[in-house]
Amino acid sequence: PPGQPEVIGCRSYDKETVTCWWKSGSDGGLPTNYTVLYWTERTKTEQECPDYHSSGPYTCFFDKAHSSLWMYYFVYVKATNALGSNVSDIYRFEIGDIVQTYPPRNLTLFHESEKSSLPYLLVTWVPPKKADVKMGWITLQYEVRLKEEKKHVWEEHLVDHQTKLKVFSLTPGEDYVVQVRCKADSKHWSEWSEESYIKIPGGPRKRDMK
Amino acid sequence: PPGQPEVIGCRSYDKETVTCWWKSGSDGGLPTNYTVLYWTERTKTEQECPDYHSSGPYTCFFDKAHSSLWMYYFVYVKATNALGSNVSDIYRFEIGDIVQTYPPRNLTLFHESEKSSLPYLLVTWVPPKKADVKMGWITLQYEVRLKEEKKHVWEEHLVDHQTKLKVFSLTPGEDYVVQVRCKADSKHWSEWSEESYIKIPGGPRKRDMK
Amino acid sequence: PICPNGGTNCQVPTSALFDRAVKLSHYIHSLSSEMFNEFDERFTPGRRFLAKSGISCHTSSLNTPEDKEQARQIQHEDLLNLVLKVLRSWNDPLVHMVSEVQDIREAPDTILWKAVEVEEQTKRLLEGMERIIGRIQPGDSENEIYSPWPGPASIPGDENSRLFAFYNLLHCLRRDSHKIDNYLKLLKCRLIHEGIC
Repeated sequence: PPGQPEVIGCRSYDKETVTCWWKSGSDGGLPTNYTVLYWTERTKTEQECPDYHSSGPYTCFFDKAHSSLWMYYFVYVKATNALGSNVSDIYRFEIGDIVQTYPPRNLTLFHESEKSSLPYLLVTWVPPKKADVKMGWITLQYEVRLKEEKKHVWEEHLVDHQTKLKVFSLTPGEDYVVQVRCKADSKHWSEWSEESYIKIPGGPRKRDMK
Repeated sequence: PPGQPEVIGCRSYDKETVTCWWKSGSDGGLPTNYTVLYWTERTKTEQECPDYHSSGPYTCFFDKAHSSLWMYYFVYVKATNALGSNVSDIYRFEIGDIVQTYPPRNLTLFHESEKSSLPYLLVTWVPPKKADVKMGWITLQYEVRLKEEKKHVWEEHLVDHQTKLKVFSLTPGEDYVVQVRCKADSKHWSEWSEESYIKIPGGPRKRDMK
Repeated sequence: PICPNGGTNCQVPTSALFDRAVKLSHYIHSLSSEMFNEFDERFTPGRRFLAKSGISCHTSSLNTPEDKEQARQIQHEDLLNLVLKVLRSWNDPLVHMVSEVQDIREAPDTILWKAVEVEEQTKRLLEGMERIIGRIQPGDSENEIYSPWPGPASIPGDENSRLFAFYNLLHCLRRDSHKIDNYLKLLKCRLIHEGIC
């Protein structure tokens, strides 16, 4: 019979819909059919995955109509071929546990040295797409990291709910790379945003360089 | 006859009682008598203001016994003197729509630079008097604003239900002024609290100052 | 499967159920207020809607607490069931509201989008309330009576009476959604935070 398939994990980008990923076991070269099945805390009867396609191959997508805020989901994969069938372990989740948003967007850097007694780097960003922050549905916490391009150690800063940060005392004349990520309802960090770069003005003039 | 009096407005500080303010029209120098009258959506019959004094002159106070949510009140003032009488326009309200609490109290500031990779200002406060937050009858949203004393632009932070806020990226060496206000059930903001001041430690060492 | 609470009967924590219910009720009420204010600004001037026979809500027969003292004295089971009844009473009117607003020529687009959103979120909140009640007082509240909606009280063909009926519905939705939001916040404090929020 086919090797044991596996539900790799499930994730909600917006605390409203859910995507699960799965993978097949060894199929011994035989044509094998895979079915994703689930039940919930309330409807004990088993149902088939409502949408195998929207999230790409080897996925199952639960849209708003099929996902609930109020109960646990139990998901597993069944592999069947001419020699028999095999089932994965059951993956259990409730939507609150699997919220992991997309990264924040529009990361912009601005070096301010006129308007302030102390020059600083102003880092700003906007919440990730699909994270309905205005309704308070998802509360986000942000973390910014930056380092000099040529160095390896990141400087990381947790900034609660703010969508901007002033960083003081950066080395004039150096190139910096900056990223930001966010955590929804203190569960899972998003991926880091794209990198942004800036050169901090000032620093030793070329002639002085030994 | 007397000039037309006016109901200026009505406000509930606690979502339980109501105060209305009114003013007289011109009385032509004649002794004029003012009566505040009201009816409600339920009790169609007109009644006189239950308490002209508790909230001060030219007011009408509806205590808990005379206040009920989710019901329209219709209030007007009648001025009468020897030459005749005149009535104000009718002021209509539901208590839920006129909730505007007192400002938050005990605003305290603490600059924290040890505990976290990035120094921050910890702002804390307590809910306004008369607002029964404990029982959940009123839920408050807060807004903190701060600025460098010498500047004009405020930086604002919305805070949901907590009574503290960490503010990052303040300019070392600068003096800041901070205020907080609150809103019940997303209706009307209270006035701003009293100002609090703090000097952020650090800043350019005297030697570097040009 | 082993559940976070160790057993095999996985359940979303009641505190999380209440958190989500309160966020939903707050959102539904703020949308309902916005819809009412937008409609009030657009259609009421000059129409003296309120001078008419006055406001009447199909849920007024439900004996809901009208002030803090009454709310404090009511048992939480009764208050939970009241919230459920009020929510159920709004199933049909919300369906009507969404179709009706599309026929009101000058209704701003924002009212339509909000009506659809309120209908959807109210269904979700109703599902949540059934979970919460099922958790707190297991017993069948399926066939609880609620306040059936008599349908739009407007005279066919009379535009003004139709607008007044819609105004009345929006007003009642704003009022009832505020009640639901209030009661849920009270219940959350009482049941989850032992009365000290």
